[in-house]
Amino acid sequence: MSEKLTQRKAWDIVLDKLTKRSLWMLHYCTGCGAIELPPTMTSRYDMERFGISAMVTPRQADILLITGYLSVKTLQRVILTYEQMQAPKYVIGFGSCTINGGMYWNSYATIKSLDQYLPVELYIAGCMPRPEAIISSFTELIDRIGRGEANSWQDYYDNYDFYKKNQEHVFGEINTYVDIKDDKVKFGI
Amino acid sequence: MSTVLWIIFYPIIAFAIGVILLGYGRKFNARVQRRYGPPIQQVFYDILKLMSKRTNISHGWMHDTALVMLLGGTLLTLYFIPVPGFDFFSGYGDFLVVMYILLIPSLGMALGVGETANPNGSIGISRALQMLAGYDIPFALTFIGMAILAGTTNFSEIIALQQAEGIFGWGLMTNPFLGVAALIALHGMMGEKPFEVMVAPHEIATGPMTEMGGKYLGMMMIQHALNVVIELTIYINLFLGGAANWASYLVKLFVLMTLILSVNALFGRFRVDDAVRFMWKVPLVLAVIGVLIIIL
Amino acid sequence: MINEVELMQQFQKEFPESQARIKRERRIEVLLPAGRLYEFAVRIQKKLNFQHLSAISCVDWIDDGEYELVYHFWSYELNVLVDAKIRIDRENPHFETITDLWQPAKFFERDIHEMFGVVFEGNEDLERYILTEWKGPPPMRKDFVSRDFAHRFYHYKDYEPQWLTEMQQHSSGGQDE
Amino acid sequence: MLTEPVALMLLLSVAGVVLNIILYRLQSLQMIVSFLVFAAMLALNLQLYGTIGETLVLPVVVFGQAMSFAVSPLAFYFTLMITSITLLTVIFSLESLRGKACTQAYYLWLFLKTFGMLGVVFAADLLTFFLLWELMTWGTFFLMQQTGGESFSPAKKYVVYAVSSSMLLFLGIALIHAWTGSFSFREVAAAFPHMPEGMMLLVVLLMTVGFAVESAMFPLHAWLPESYASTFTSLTSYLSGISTRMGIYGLILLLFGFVGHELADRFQLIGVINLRYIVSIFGALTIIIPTFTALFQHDAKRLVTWHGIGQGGYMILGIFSANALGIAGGIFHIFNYMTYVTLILFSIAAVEYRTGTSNLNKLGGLIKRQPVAFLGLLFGIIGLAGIPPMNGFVSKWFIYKALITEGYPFLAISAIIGTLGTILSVYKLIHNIFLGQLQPEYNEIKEVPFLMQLPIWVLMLAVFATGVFPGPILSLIAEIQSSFGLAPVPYTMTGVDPAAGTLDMLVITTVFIGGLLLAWIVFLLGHKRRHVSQYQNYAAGHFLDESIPYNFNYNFYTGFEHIFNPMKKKVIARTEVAVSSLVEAAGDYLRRIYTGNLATYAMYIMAALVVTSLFLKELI
Repeated sequence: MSEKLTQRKAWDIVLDKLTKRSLWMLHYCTGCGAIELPPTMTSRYDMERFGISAMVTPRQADILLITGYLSVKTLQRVILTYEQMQAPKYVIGFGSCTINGGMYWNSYATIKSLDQYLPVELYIAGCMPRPEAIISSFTELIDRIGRGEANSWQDYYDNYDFYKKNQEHVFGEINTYVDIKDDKVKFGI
Repeated sequence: MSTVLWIIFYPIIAFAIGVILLGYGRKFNARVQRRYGPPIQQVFYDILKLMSKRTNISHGWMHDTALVMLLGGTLLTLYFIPVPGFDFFSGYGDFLVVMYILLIPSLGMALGVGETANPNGSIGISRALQMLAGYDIPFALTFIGMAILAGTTNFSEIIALQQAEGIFGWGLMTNPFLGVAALIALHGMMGEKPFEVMVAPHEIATGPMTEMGGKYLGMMMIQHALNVVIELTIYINLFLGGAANWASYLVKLFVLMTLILSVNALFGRFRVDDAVRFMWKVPLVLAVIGVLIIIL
Repeated sequence: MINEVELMQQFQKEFPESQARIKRERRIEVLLPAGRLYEFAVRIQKKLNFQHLSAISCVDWIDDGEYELVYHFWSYELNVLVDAKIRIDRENPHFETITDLWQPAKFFERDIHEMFGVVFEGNEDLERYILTEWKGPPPMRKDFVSRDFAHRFYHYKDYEPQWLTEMQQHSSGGQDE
Repeated sequence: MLTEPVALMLLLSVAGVVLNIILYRLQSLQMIVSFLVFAAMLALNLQLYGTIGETLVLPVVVFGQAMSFAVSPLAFYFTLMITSITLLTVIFSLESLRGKACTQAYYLWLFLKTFGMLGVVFAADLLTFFLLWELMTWGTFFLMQQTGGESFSPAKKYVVYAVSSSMLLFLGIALIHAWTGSFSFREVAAAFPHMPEGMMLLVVLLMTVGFAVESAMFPLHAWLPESYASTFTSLTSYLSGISTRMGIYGLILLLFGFVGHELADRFQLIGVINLRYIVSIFGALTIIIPTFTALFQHDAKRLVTWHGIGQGGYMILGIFSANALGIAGGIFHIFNYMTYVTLILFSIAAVEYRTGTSNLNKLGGLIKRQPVAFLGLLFGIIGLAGIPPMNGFVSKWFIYKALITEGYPFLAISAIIGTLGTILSVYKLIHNIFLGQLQPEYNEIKEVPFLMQLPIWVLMLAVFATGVFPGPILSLIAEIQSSFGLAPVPYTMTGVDPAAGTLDMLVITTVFIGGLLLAWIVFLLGHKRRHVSQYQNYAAGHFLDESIPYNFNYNFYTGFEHIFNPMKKKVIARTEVAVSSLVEAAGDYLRRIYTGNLATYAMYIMAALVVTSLFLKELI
């Protein structure tokens, strides 16, 4: 993750303290971890206490939760969805499959570590981590945003070539109609 | 001078009330589902986060102007509805005007969502307009009934008439048929379940909001907060005898909101044509009976 | 209602060069020479009314240098499963299609083509549909070792020791309580 | 006598017809000549402002009545609309018809139609009125069948309706002449109240049905959508803009000129229900049923022509409400309707000029290529739906206010149902044409040339200006009302004067603009935004590109399809078929009279002589 600390004005500090309380999550449940999310949302663990609720489309989401292994085919869709999200956006790798391949470590079709292709903010270890682990990761993310350190998304804009090279190495050229380099200039990130 | 102050600060007050009402709504839903639920000011956090998004995408100049038209139309409607202490503008436009300027935001949103070129959005808008045709007919009929009863279409005069006889002068008391019909129609207008056909996350990916991100969604949520206040105030002015002071106004707002939320928390979602059929059966029949009582 | 034994004898009679045996109740296994399969399939579908082709699977006998194609036929009336097994060459695997008899065969053959590389003449749509971005050899062949390929192709993180200890301190559970 | 504007205008339109016959083949010359003549007519028309009662009597004498023309405020109001809309249509078609097939006689029939309409409006006696009414219907017929082919059969259907309606009118006029002995409006109006009860009711019914056919009131509206939609779109806009409103002119003339409100109330059928209420019920049905049929149309032009019928209902409701506000609203709605429906149809014509089709299922995303046409359609549909700050809202507000103060809740609710139906169908119109994904085949189209944009800009300005400042038009209407002896509408420059009701369009518009500015500031509070291509869109993880049609156009209101399908029984189409088959059977039966041998003919003559001799005494 890039350690570049943006120089933060007073207003940004206050803003981070307030906006950390509202995070909307889009969980990309191709893997097996999605089954852990209903208990996190419902009455026993209730993640809505922290202002986190599930959203349907990438345009509205801040968190992209990759629950489980990603095959080469689904990685394309994940990257399309990630690029359609609005910055600041946070990728949370859920389960050991996203960390280093998990139980599919020797498979020819699944990707082994997610952060080669997307800037990952947080990992939740565990082969299907329990809701307590998910809630603790959310609180960790909230604290990071509060401190203004959760800026892994800038890394995608800064060294996009590294990510692009890895992506093309795995599945060749795709056209998501999103021009990251041009966005970086236009939005001044 | 006080009107100028009202003109400047009234939208902010109405926005604050709307945000608290929506936050209260989410807390209410959570508690019905035996969850702890988000803090009351959660909606404020959401809007702030949306407005402070670093990157925003738009699908064309109409997408932006439509959002401005959406919020502008709602602010226009806000000024034309009398509230205790501020009914300066209702001298220039009666509730017929209000009924029509209520359509500007929905037309604005419809144009903006159409511009985003996403079929989910277009399906959402087509459902929203069908639902509009559904609930607006009984709602308008209750308006007309009240206007014929009061002999005028000016809001402040209708309120004055109702407040003259105290509790029993309320629209709801004098003709319960119109009151109940308007309540059901109001429920449809607020887009609460079972009439929440427009924003159907499971079926059409939050309908119109599919392609709205960042500050666009923020503006839509600001408009939604203001819209809740507007719709409840219209009902209060016509059927709960307006409000003499702000305390009774806020109490009426919360009681009405709780009534609607309690129904919302328990129901699933109707299909579009079933919702419209329901709206043209139960509230329309009640409204027709109410109007017949008034004319004959 | 004929039972499995009579069925097996019928196969034995009509296809003398095949060995038919009953694996267990309601399961018959027939070993056929490759050329006679289509004839067998027509016979079993039209005369014995086995309407259901539940699957075509392929077994890679790397030592014999052959692929074994197993056709699983099922009959609703007789409630019997017949496995017709044939052997084809492994280096240049070719076989005829049976999509004209059963529609689902189109996908079974397409799948075997993708995973094992068997070319079915007559099946016009053998295009890849699972591993759309795969450039390598058919992956289910035994001579393709997935682990070596994965290590060559993908990037792995190596576990740094202090990363593990840092996780333990941070996580609330774990041994140190 | 021939130098008065009225005579000059009639003379010019006849000259236009003659000139166009001479220049039959030379299209460009025809264009220039027609443009100049129509511009001159508009200039002449403007001179007419304020002059009343000036009559022009032509030496032609028929039945002892010279063909006379007069100017009245109502006449000025209608001719202003006729000449302005014709000029705009000609300007529009200068460009849109360049090089199109079968347009040689386009301007010829346009002049014939204008001559007919001006004559009808300026007529000062029933005879000229009827003669020029006939000429007008023939002008409409020729305009309708311009494109030949499939546009001929609806035009034929129009002729059947129009001829039957003029026969009814003629019968009415004959009865009036039989009673009052003269045709001129003044004597007829004076003698009308003394007419015996039964005869007056018959005359009124005949003439109301006659005019109802022309103004496409509910049961007699079936001819309009097909015939208007199948000709050139610029002509559709001309016809639906002004041609249908001649029927309304007739109704106004009949109701206020001859019958007057008190008489209309005297026809008490069942105690409460009087003639006015029945016609209003038909007006209400005219609003609801066509608007909801418009909802399911797949062709833009048919959708708008169906709305033409619906909006006619508002005018009828307004005129037949015995309330100053309502009448003013009805008459004002004629002007408003003309402005925004021609605006909508010109925008559709602009789209059709570039894409070649107006089928709603095939278009989409054209806002990226034709923004001016989009703005025109947007202003038009806001007017058509009657949403402030456009002018459609003001006249609708008048009509609602009148219906509520008069205590007709169900008429008011039918008008609101009509508005809701309009909102749904106009959104479908603008969404299917301009919003959504741009189809690859329309990638290269450009904006329409300036000459076609000019009418769109002019009409947009008119729709917005008369919406915010309805004063001038309302002053014209107040003149009309006082000329018929009715209470004039209490208007102010920007709305209604506070005593009669609370409406001030200027305040509403300024607050709206203020709200827009505030919303724009909130919009700027957020960070920068970027325009993105239409293929960067949420499709549940799917990759979008040109080859994927990603539009929701077909069957736009599925919910309503389920509700309304059982109700669509095509009752009117079936009655038409029944009537036409009846006529054929009767014709076939009568044909047998001509048996061909002389003996039967001699016998027929003898029988006729005997019958006439029996009744000879009574006839003399």
